[in-house]
Amino acid sequence: MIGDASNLSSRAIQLGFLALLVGAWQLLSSLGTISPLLLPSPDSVRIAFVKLVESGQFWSSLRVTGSTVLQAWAIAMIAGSAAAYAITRSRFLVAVFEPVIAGIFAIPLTLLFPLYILFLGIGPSSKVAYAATYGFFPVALNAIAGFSAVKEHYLRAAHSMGASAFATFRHVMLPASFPIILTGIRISFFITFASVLGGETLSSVTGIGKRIALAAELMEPAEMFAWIVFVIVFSVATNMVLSMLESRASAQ
Amino acid sequence: MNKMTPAGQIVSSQTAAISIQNVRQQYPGRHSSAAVLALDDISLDIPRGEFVCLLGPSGCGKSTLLNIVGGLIKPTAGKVQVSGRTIDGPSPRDIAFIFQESTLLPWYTIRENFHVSFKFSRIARSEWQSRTEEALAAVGMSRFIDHYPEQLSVGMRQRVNLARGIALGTDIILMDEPFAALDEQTRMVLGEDLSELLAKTGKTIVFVTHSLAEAVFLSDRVYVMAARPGRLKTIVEIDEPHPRSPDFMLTTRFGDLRNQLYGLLRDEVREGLQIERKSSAAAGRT
Amino acid sequence: MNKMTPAGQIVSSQTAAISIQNVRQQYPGRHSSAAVLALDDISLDIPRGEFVCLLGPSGCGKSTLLNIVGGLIKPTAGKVQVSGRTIDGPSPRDIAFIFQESTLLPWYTIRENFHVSFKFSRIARSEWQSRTEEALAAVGMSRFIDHYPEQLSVGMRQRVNLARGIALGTDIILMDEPFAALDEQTRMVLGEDLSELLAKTGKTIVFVTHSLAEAVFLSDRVYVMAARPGRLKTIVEIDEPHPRSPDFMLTTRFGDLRNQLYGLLRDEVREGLQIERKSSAAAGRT
Amino acid sequence: GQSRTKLRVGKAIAAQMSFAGLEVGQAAEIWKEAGLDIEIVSFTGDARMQQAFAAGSIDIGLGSGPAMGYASKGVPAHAVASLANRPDNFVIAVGEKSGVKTIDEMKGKRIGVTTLGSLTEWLARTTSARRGWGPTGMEIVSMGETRSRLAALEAGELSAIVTSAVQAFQMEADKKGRVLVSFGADVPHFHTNIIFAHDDLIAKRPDDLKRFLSAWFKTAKYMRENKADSVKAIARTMRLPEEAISRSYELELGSMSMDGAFDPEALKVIQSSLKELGITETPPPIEKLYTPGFAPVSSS
Amino acid sequence: MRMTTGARIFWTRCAMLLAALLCWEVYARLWADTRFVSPPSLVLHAAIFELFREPGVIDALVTSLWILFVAYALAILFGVAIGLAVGWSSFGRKAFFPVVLLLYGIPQVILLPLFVLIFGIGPACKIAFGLSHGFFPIAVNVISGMKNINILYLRSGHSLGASSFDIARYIYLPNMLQSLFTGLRLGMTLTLLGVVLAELYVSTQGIGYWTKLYAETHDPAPLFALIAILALMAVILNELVRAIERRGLRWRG
Ligand SMILES: Nc1ncnc2c1ncn2[C@@H]1O[C@H](COP(=O)(O)OP(=O)(O)OP(=O)(O)O)[C@@H](O)[C@H]1O
Ligand SMILES: Nc1ncnc2c1ncn2[C@@H]1O[C@H](COP(=O)(O)OP(=O)(O)OP(=O)(O)O)[C@@H](O)[C@H]1O
Ligand SMILES: [Mg+2]
Ligand SMILES: [Mg+2]
Repeated sequence: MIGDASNLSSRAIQLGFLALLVGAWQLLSSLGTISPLLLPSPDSVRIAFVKLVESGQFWSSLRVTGSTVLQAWAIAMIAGSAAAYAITRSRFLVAVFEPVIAGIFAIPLTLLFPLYILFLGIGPSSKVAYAATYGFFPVALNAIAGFSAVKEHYLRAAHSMGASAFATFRHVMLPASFPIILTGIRISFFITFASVLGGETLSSVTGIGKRIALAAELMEPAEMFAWIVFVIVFSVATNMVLSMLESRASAQ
Repeated sequence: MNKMTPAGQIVSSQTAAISIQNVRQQYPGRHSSAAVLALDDISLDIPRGEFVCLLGPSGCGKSTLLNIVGGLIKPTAGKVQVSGRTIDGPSPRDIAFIFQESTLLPWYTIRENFHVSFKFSRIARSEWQSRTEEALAAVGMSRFIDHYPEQLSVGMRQRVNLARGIALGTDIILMDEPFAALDEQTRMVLGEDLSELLAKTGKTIVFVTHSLAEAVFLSDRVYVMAARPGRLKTIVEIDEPHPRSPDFMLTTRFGDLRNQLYGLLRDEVREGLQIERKSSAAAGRT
Repeated sequence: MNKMTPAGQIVSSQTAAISIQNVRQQYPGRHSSAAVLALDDISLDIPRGEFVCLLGPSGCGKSTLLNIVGGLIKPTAGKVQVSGRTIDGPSPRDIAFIFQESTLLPWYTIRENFHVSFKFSRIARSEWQSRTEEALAAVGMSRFIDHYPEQLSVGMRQRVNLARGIALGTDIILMDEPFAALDEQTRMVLGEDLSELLAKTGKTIVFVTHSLAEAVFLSDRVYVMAARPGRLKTIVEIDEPHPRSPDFMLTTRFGDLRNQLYGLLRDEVREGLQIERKSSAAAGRT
Repeated sequence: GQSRTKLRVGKAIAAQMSFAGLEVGQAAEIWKEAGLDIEIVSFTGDARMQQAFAAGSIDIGLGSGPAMGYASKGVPAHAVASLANRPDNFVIAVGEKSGVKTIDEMKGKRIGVTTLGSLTEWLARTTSARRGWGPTGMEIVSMGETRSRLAALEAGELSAIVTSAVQAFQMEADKKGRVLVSFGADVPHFHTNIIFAHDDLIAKRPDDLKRFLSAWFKTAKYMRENKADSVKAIARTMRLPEEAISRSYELELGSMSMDGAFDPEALKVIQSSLKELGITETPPPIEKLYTPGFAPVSSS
Repeated sequence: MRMTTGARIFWTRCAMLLAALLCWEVYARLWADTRFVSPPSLVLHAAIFELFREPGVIDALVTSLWILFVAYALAILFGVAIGLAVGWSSFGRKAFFPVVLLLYGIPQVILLPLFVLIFGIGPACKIAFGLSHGFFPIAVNVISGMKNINILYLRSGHSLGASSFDIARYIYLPNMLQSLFTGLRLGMTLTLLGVVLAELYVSTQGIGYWTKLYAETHDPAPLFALIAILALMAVILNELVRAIERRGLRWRG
């Protein structure tokens, strides 16, 4: 009952915000102070979007980019949490490695992108590797923070019951640090996605990033924004799935 | 079994379920001066099938000792043997541990908490459901099986915690003040249950409590501890067969034993508090 | 003051420090069927300057009631007045709240915990140091002023928690089982302190306990609660001036009062547990 | 001293030799003499620079010929003078590993260009078309900056790249590739590079624009006449060895316009190329491509 | 002599760094294509003899450093403030967290021209763009860090009459220190990334300009040196933040 009311009003707030955003956009572009080359009107974007959807040609780009993102993200998640798990086995390792990981992440990897091409070519694999590298760090750093914040108390109890390492991980460490790890996974998603798009922009033959770059280079802002709509829809959908998992995990 | 022994006695280790030998525990502080000597050279043997209580003033090291017996803390010195084997970590097949503070996992319901514990302890899945239900019924918590720990009162959580520990079905159960948050009546009922359990199954139970009556009513022996540093002061023997009926509490022997324990602890606690008050008042003045 | 009143009586609200009027509290469950009615239409007045105890079986809603009085939970129905003002949130200037579970912040030392509390309560900085030291000395914890809460035993934490609440110096103190983790001797010493404090300063103290002896020894009246749903059962009056000496405990009146309370609670608790056991055993069989 | 007129001048890409005239002019104090204070802003391609025009962030831009088409998309900037004509300074270079020996073997192979819609893409398409393979006879892949293109070449993903002569000579020096053809012969009439000006500048401050153009062509003349000093300045600007600059210097200066005059033939080629590149759907009329009246400039 | 833990950690890290550099040196000298990979020794050489001799580069680095600093400070300010505001109540989380995630989902690079339009091509644009990158990880981490709070601490704070600021400062912040600082670390790097991207997009004489120039040459040493210096700047800011964190986490012993 109470939950429903707050659910409704939070949905209302979200819709209101969306309306505000589009309204502001509409207002800005109808005022004419901003060149439509930089900010096309919502209507032109809508038309371009419909055209894209109707032509069906978005499908192959979406598939390439989607699968690249998902692969890179999966690698980032697995490698990141595995590394974090291994490191948080001892305080000493955390003290040694956490700053190292943070330090490596500080390197503007984007400037080293050509190396990925050199080793992996211009196909999706270079983008997967590049985006997975970027996506690894938020998962690892957040998981380290999450794992080391698990209350000693619960670990001790599990230990006293003879829990295996895996069972302890699955039933204690993971749920205890879940919000923080999930945050890492979320950030990782955004970074991975942005990196894939960036990588495709820099060099590739297909993908949404390529399409966006092409539209930008040909000065077709409406088409470019239409592609961005795909990006946003994809990321909102992914985040909704994550939120669902999250509320399932902390069902109450 | 040779009963009535002085402090620090050695029961033949054949019969001892738990044998604690010269255990010392020092907790490091931030500076070496702030280090706390929690236990100083404790030796005691707990015979198999007995119900023993640890009694002592707050902070004397009871939980520390229990943690060491459970293999959760490695003592600074000394060793512990359980059924003849030296302990070097938890031995979940032999020992169940009921912690002083609730260790129910907040992200699981009571039912799930039980199941996870059973999973941890490698208990066959087919038994999970029945064990959970029985254990909860025994502490009057069946209705709350699908609640989350945070939806329970503190005392209810403590009962669940207790039920879960017992449900593991180990031979030795270590309980750290399992009744602290319960009313006297509930304590009594649950205490009788424990007494019955002991009589029926021959389990070994080590029980920390602050209630003298409880100690007398439940245990075969009471280990009285002294503080600063924690050490064994005396052992008081309660020679009364299990299961015990509430009538035992009305006997003069019960009263005498309770008073004996009271006397053993009273001065120490009172002095400890008083001394500190005075010395700190003095320090405040300078 | 008109003493010796039936349950639910209304003391003239001029003199009442706390007036609880028709309070009901329902906790929502995941399904509406799992909702718990924790308190059902409770009304009672607590006169200024009195020491009152709340007594009742585990889970009967004592903490819930205290939380409502403290303004920390908004009741489903009914209202609470403190010094004549209707409560709509915490009133930290009038009321100090000592929680059942330690609320010491783990990231601060004991000293810092005190200071943060004082800061929250807007107590002048110049008093922080002396108040901290005095309060800790009173519970025998001076030595641990620079320790972190996790370096203390459970009982020690509870003493610090208690000391911190009292150090705030409010007129009303709500205490939720402040002695639960303490040994009987320490309880007694600290209880005498409270009794003295009351006599000297005329504070109003509401105290939840599970110990009948404690309730009789400390309070001017004992509110006995019944469970499922939580409601007020009786009020027992203890007509003995503060501060009380330990000798009070040796009088027959003390024993009688204690036994009266025991009788009031006994059947209810026992039945509650027993009924559930039977019904669940029956359910298990079907 | 007296206050100088500020102009923000964009370069479509940072490292191009003909654009380095801006720095040479600075080194030789030609801008200062003309009373101009120029701020150099570099971009990563024509499209980006045109966006900056749209955002009003720059007054003048040095870009490629095909970028003239953006004006018809609504970018408030127009070509005002030619900067370089015949694309003698652009080449197709093949990687050492590709095994390609002649241009004819390039049919159906992958060739790397900077960005789609850019000069380099157009050159690749034109070459293909001239060979009778149609505009897509080679598979064109956009690769952004030089390092990416070189990396793809090295990884064997590309057979060849379209690049500047300077870069190609450097590749030869590194023994990593060699020049296959230069575009000069294929496209005799062309405006490789163009000077653009923001419409506001054209309309409101034509005198400032004229002053800039005249100083630019003075610089061009200076570059032609003072090879040694110019090479030094360019090498410093582009961080390349002086030998590499020196080697392509004649080529580059040969294509540089000395007066900015538009060539009707070249305009026609560009006009038709816009559609091929996909920049516009229908070729805009030639008059819309540029703003007359500023070039030719006599560099006295 | 027995080393303290601190010393052991330090030397282990040094040893690892040294080993990594050594491997890289060997690889770069024996197998790598020198147009893409430079051995660290040459990078060091380039840093000392090329970069630091070039006043333009030093100016650009100094400018970038303070741009980074300002952008990062703003990212922390906004990230923590908005994170606290959104995470304060479960309703706030439910209503506004999806909004934050929606905004995070918009690829910022694509909006760069709008940033240029609004903020011009000067430092303001780079600060804003860096901020837009650094803000989100901080805010998101703050929001999730607040979720892990023990309600009792909040109740206790309220019962003592703590102000909202008090609650944020003495209860929420210390409780979520670890996830907050993880957010700050991620935010640091992403702020730097934002600044670099903005610099690459439009560069006057900043690091973006130099990066592009060095990228076009066939000798990666100065480019690597530049990247290393950028990373070093980020690491130093990071470690500054870590010093604060360590103070805050003393209680974990
Ligand atoms: N947050 C909550 N959500 C749902 N139910 C709750 C919540 N807190 C308490 N309850 C329920 O309310 C009832 C009363 O709880 P309360 O904590 O007030 O009991 P209590 O009298 O303090 O018990 P104890 O002596 O064990 O501390 C219990 O049945 C409990 O399950
Ligand atoms: N993790 C720790 N770090 C430092 N000192 C500790 C730690 N745990 C306990 N101590 C110290 O050891 C002593 C004994 O603590 P312990 O918890 O064993 O007492 P206890 O007898 O169980 O007390 P209580 O009855 O209050 O639970 C105390 O002085 C306490 O301060
Ligand atoms: Mg203890
Ligand atoms: Mg309670």
